[in-house]
Amino acid sequence: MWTWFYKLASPPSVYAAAGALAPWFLATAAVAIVYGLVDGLVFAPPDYQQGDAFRIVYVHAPSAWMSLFSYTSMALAGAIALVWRIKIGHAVAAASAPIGASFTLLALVTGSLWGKPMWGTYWAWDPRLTSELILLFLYFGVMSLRSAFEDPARGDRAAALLGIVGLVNVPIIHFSVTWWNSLHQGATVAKIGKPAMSLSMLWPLLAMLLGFMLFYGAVLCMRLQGEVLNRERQAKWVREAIKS
Amino acid sequence: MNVGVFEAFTLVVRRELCLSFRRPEQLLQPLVFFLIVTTLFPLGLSLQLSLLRDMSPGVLWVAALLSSLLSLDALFKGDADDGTLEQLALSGQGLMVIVVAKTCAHWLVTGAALVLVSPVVGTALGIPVAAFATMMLSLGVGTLTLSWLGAIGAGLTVGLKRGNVLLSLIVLPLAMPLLIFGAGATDRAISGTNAAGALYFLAALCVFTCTLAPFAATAALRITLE
Amino acid sequence: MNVGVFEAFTLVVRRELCLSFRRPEQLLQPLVFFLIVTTLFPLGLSLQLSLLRDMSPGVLWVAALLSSLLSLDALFKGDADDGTLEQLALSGQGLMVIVVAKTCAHWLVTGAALVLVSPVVGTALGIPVAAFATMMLSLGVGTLTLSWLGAIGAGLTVGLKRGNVLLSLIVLPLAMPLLIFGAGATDRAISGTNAAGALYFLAALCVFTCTLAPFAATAALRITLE
Amino acid sequence: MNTAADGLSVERVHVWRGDRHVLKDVSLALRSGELLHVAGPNGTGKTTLLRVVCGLLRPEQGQVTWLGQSIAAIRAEYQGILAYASHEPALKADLTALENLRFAVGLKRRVARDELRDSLRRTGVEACADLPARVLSAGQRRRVAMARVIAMQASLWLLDEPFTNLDAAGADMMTSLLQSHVQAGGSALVVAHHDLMVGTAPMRRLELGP
Amino acid sequence: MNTAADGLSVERVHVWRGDRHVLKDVSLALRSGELLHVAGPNGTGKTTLLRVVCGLLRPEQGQVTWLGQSIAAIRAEYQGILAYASHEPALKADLTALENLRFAVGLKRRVARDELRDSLRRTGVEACADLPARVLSAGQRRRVAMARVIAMQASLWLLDEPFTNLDAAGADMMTSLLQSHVQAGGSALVVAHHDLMVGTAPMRRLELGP
Ligand code: HEM
Ligand SMILES: Nc1ncnc2c1ncn2[C@@H]1O[C@H](COP(=O)(O)OP(=O)(O)OP(=O)(O)O)[C@@H](O)[C@H]1O
Ligand SMILES: Nc1ncnc2c1ncn2[C@@H]1O[C@H](COP(=O)(O)OP(=O)(O)OP(=O)(O)O)[C@@H](O)[C@H]1O
Ligand SMILES: [Mg+2]
Ligand SMILES: [Mg+2]
Repeated sequence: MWTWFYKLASPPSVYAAAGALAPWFLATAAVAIVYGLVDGLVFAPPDYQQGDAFRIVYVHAPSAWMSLFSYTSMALAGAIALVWRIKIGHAVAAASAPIGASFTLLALVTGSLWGKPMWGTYWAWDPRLTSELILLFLYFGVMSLRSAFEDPARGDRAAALLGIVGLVNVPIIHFSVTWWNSLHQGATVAKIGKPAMSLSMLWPLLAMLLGFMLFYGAVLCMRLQGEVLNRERQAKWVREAIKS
Repeated sequence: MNVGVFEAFTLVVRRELCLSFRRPEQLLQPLVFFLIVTTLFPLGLSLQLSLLRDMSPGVLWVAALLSSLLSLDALFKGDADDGTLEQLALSGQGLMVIVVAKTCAHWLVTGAALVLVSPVVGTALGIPVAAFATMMLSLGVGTLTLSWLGAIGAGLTVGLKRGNVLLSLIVLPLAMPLLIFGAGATDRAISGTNAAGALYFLAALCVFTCTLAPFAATAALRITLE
Repeated sequence: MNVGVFEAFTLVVRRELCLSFRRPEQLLQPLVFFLIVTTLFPLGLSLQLSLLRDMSPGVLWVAALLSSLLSLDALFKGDADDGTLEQLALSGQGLMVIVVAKTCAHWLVTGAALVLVSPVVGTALGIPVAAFATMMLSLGVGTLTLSWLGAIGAGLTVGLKRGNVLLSLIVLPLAMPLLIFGAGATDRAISGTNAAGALYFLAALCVFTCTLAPFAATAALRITLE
Repeated sequence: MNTAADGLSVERVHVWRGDRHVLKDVSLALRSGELLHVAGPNGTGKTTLLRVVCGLLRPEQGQVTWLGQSIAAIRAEYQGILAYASHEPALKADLTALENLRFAVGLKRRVARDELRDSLRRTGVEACADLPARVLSAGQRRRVAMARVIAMQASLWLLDEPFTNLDAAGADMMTSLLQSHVQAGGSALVVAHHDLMVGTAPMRRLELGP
Repeated sequence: MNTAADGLSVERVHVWRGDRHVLKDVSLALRSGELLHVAGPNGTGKTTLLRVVCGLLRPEQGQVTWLGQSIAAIRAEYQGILAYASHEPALKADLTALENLRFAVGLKRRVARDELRDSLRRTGVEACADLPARVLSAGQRRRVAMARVIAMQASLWLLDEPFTNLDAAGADMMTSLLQSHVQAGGSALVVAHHDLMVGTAPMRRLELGP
C-alpha cells in the first residue's frame, strides 16, 4: 500500500500526471466559468437591495473562498512533506503559494471595489477585511521565507512550518463575521439547510466556485511541472525528458 | 553525573541573563525604545491632545510590540553567528529545553521589564491610575505571547542575513489578534467598562501559544540548523 | 591607473545594490514592514474609524521612520562582522566616499522604494489623492534625512552586539523634528491648507543634514573602527 | 552481521551541496583507542563529513551508527559522549573564557569551577580565564575551545583543524592531548592538513578525494 | 638620518590593550624585495603589530613610516600600495568569489574581469569563481582572499597566518606566491607559526616574546 503511494508521489509520475491533468482542468474550468459568468451577470435577477452591484459577488466570493482553500492545501501539502519527508509535497506547496496569493489579492480588490458602493469606502479596518489582509501577508511571508534560504531543502521546510503556524488564521477569517460585529456580511451560502440566497443567484455562484477550483487545479498542475523540473534538474529522467 | 532537564534550563537562563547583564545599557534599550516610541506618536499627531487620550491604548501596544520585536531577532542569531548554537544543539540536552530557556530569559529582560515601566508611559499618555492593573496584566500576558511568536520567527530566520525584517514580516501578522485584544482591554479599562472578556481572550491566546509555540520554535530551529 | 573618487563611489553603490538584489525578497521587506506597521495601528485603535482619519499622517510617518530604521542597523554591521569593512577602510579611498556611497544606496533601496509605495498606504489610511504629491515629496526628503541620521548612529553602534536597539535610541530623538514637520506637512495637505512652510523646513533640514552628516558619520565610523 | 557495532561507523554516506556531490560513498569505522586522521585537498568535504558524524547534517544516503545504533535514534546519549570543535572556536565574545566553559560544559555534565580552570591550565590559557573572549588572540581562542573539549570528558572527539592558529608549543600540546586521549581509551576523528605525529596510538588515515 | 627611508619602518612602537602591554618597544624595517617572518607564541601581539602597520590601530607610542613619512600623513598613497589579509578571509557571503574580488580590488585599481579570474586561477579556485562565498570551504575562502591580495598588485603584503586552512598543495602555492612577490621587488610581512621555506628571498625573522 505504502510503496504504491510512494511510487505515485515520485517526481516522474507526478510530472506526468500533472501534464495529463492540466488540459482537462483548464477545459472544464473554462466551461464552468463561462456558464457562471453568463448566467450570473446576464440572467440572474438583480438584488432587491443592491441592484446590479451585487453581481461582483460572482468573482469576489469564489476568489475569497479559494484564497482560504489554497492556503489550507498549501499548509497541508507542506505538513505532509514535513512529517513523512515526501519531497513532492514541498513542490505542491511552493506551486500553490503564488496562486493563493493571487486569489487573496483578487478577493481584496473585488471586495474593496464592492465596498465603495456598499459601505461608502474602499477600505475599512474590519475584522474580516483585516484578517484577509493578514492572509496576504502570510502568503508573502511563506514565499519570501522559502526563497531566502540558500539551500532549497531548508527553505522548503522552513516555509512549510510557517504555513502550518499560519493556519490558525484561516478559521479566524471564516468566523470573524460571527465572532465580532462586522460590516461584512455573514455566511450566506453555506448556511446549513436553506441558503439565504435565491437559487437563481446561487447556481451561477456555485458554478463560478467550481470553475475557480478547476482553474486552480490547472494552474497548480502547470506550476507543479515547472517546480518538479527545477527541483529534479540533476535527475536522469529530467535530462532524458528534456532531450526528447 | 548527567545533567537533568531542569538544571539545563536554569543553566541556559543564567547564561542568557549573564550575557544581558554584561552590558547593562543593553538591558535598558528595549525600555528606552518603548519610552521613545510612545513619545514619538503624540509628536506625529501635531500635539492634538484630545486625540491622544483616545489613541493611548493603541500607541502603548504598538510600542510594546515593536520594542519586543526589535530585540527578538537577536534571540538565536548571536549564537548562530559565533557557532555557540551548534554547541548548544550538540549539548545532549533536547533542543526544546534550550529554546524554552532562551525564550523565557528573553521575556524576563524585555517583556517583564516593559510591564514594570509601563505605568510611567501610561501616566505620560494620560491613562488613569485605575486602569493600570489591567494595562499591566494585559501587557504581561501579551508580551509573553509575543516572545513565543517571535521565537518561532527567530527560529525560522536565524542564519539569514538581514533576517530582522523578514522576522517582522512573519511575526507581525501573527501578532495582530494580540494587538486588537490587548489594546481593547486597555481601552475598556480606561473607559471604566469591564475588561474581563478581552483579558480572558488574551490569557487563552497566551496559553494556546505557550503550549504549541515551543514545538514550532524548536522545529523551526532544527530546520534552519541543518 | 588610480581609481577616482567618483568611480569609487559608483563601485560601492553598485556593490550595495548588488548585495540587495542578490535576495530580491529582501528588497521588499522594508516595504512590507511599512505596509504592516500602517495596518497595525488602526487595529490598535480598536477600529474607531473616526480617529483614523486624524491620525493618518502620524501613523504614516512613524511607520516610515521605523521601517527605515530597522534596515539601517545593517548599514555597516554586516561589513564589520565579516571583515570587509576593514578592507574598505584600507582601500586607499577616503572613508567618506564609502560612507556616502553606502548611505545613498541604502536610501535608494529603502527610502525611495517607500515613497513609491506610499500611495497605497495613503489610500488605506484614507488620505485624499490631492494630498499625495505633498505626502510623497515630504516622505522622500524625510527618508533621505533619516538615512543620513541613521548613518551617524550606525557608525557609532557598529561593532556592538544588539546595536540595533541602541541605534534606535540615538536616531529616534534626532528624528523627532523630522517627524513633527513631516507629519505636519502631510496633515496640512490633507486638510487642504498650504503645506509649503513645513515642506521648506523639511528641505532645509535635509540640506543641513546631508551637508554635515557625512562628516559626522565618517568620524563615527573611524572611532569605532580603531 | 555488523562488525562495527562497538564504535562509530559511517556507512556509504552521500551528501549533495547545491549541485555538488560533496561526499561520495564515504565509509569509515572508528573504535575506542583509535585515532582517524581525515585528510584531503581543500573543499573535498572534510568539514561536511565531520558535521554528518556529529549529527548536525543529515546525509541524503547512508547512515551513521554508534554502537550499532543510528545516531538519530540515540541522539541524547550520543551527544553526551561526543565533543565537537568546529572551524570557529564558538565562544561568546562577551563572556570570559571560564564562563564560556561553564555554560557549554555544564549542559553535558556537572562540573566544578576548579576542574574547568584545570582544563584551561592544560591548554596553557589559565591566565586568560577571566578575560572576555572578545579580547583573546586567535590562538588563545583556539586553546579555550580545546579546553572545552577536554572538560567535556567525552569519549569521541571530532576536531576540525585543531592545529589552526596554534604556535609550535601549542601544536605539541595538541599532539600530546590527542595521545593521552586515545591512550585512555577515547577515539578521535581529526581533520588536519599536515601529518599527525601522535606516537603510539594506532592511527589510520582517511583521504578524501576531489 | 633615517636609514629606513626607502621602505617600511616601525620605530619603538608600544601598544597597550586593556591592562596588557602587548607591544613593547617593537621596531622593524623592511625594504623592497625583503620578506619578514613575524613569529612568536600565541597572544604575543603579532596580529596587533600587523594592524598597527596597516594603520588600523594607532600605537600609543612610537611611529610607523613608509619611505620616511608617517603613514598617517600619507594615508591614501600608503593604502594604495598595501594589501592586508587578516585572520578572517573578509568575503561577503552573498557575493560570488569573483564579485568579491571585483568590489574589493576595484577600489584600488582599475581591473579587468579576466585579470581577476586569472588571480583566482593562480590560487587554484577558478572553479569557485561563480559560487557565493557562503558555500565555500574554509580553505577555498582563504584562497579567494589570497587571490584578492594578488590582484591588488600591491608592493607591500601584510599577511596574518596565510597558511591557515590550506592543504599541502595550497601551502606550496602560498610559498611560491611569496617567492615571486619578493623576487619582483615587493616586500612582505608574514605572520606564521611554522618556518617559511621561501628559497631564495632574503628572509628575516622577528620573534615577538611574551
Ligand atoms: C476588501 C473588502 C473585502 C474583503 C477582504 C472580503 C473578504 C471576504 C472573504 C475572506 C470571504 C470568504 C469568507 C469565508 O469563506 O468564510 C468573503 C465572502 C463574501 N463576501 Fe467579502 N470581502 C470584502 C468586501 C465585501 C463586500 C463589500 C461585500 C458586499 C457587501 C462582500 C460580500 C461577500 C459575500 C456575499 C461573501 C460570501 C459569504 C459566504 O457565503 O460566506 N464582501 N469576503
Ligand atoms: N550550494 C553549493 N553549491 C556548490 N558547491 C557547494 C555548495 N555548498 C557547498 N559546496 C561545496 O562543498 C564543499 C564543502 O566542503 P567542506 O567545507 O566540507 O570542505 P573541507 O574539506 O572542509 O575543505 P577545507 O579543507 O577547505 O576546510 C566545497 O567544495 C564547496 O564549494
Ligand atoms: N582588553 C584587553 N585586556 C587584556 N588583554 C588584552 C586585551 N585586549 C587584548 N589583550 C591581549 O592582547 C593580546 C593580543 O594579541 P594578538 O591578537 O596580537 O596576538 P597574536 O600574536 O596575533 O596571537 P595569535 O598567534 O594567537 O594570533 C592577547 O594576549 C590578548 O589576550
Ligand atoms: Mg573544512
Ligand atoms: Mg593573531
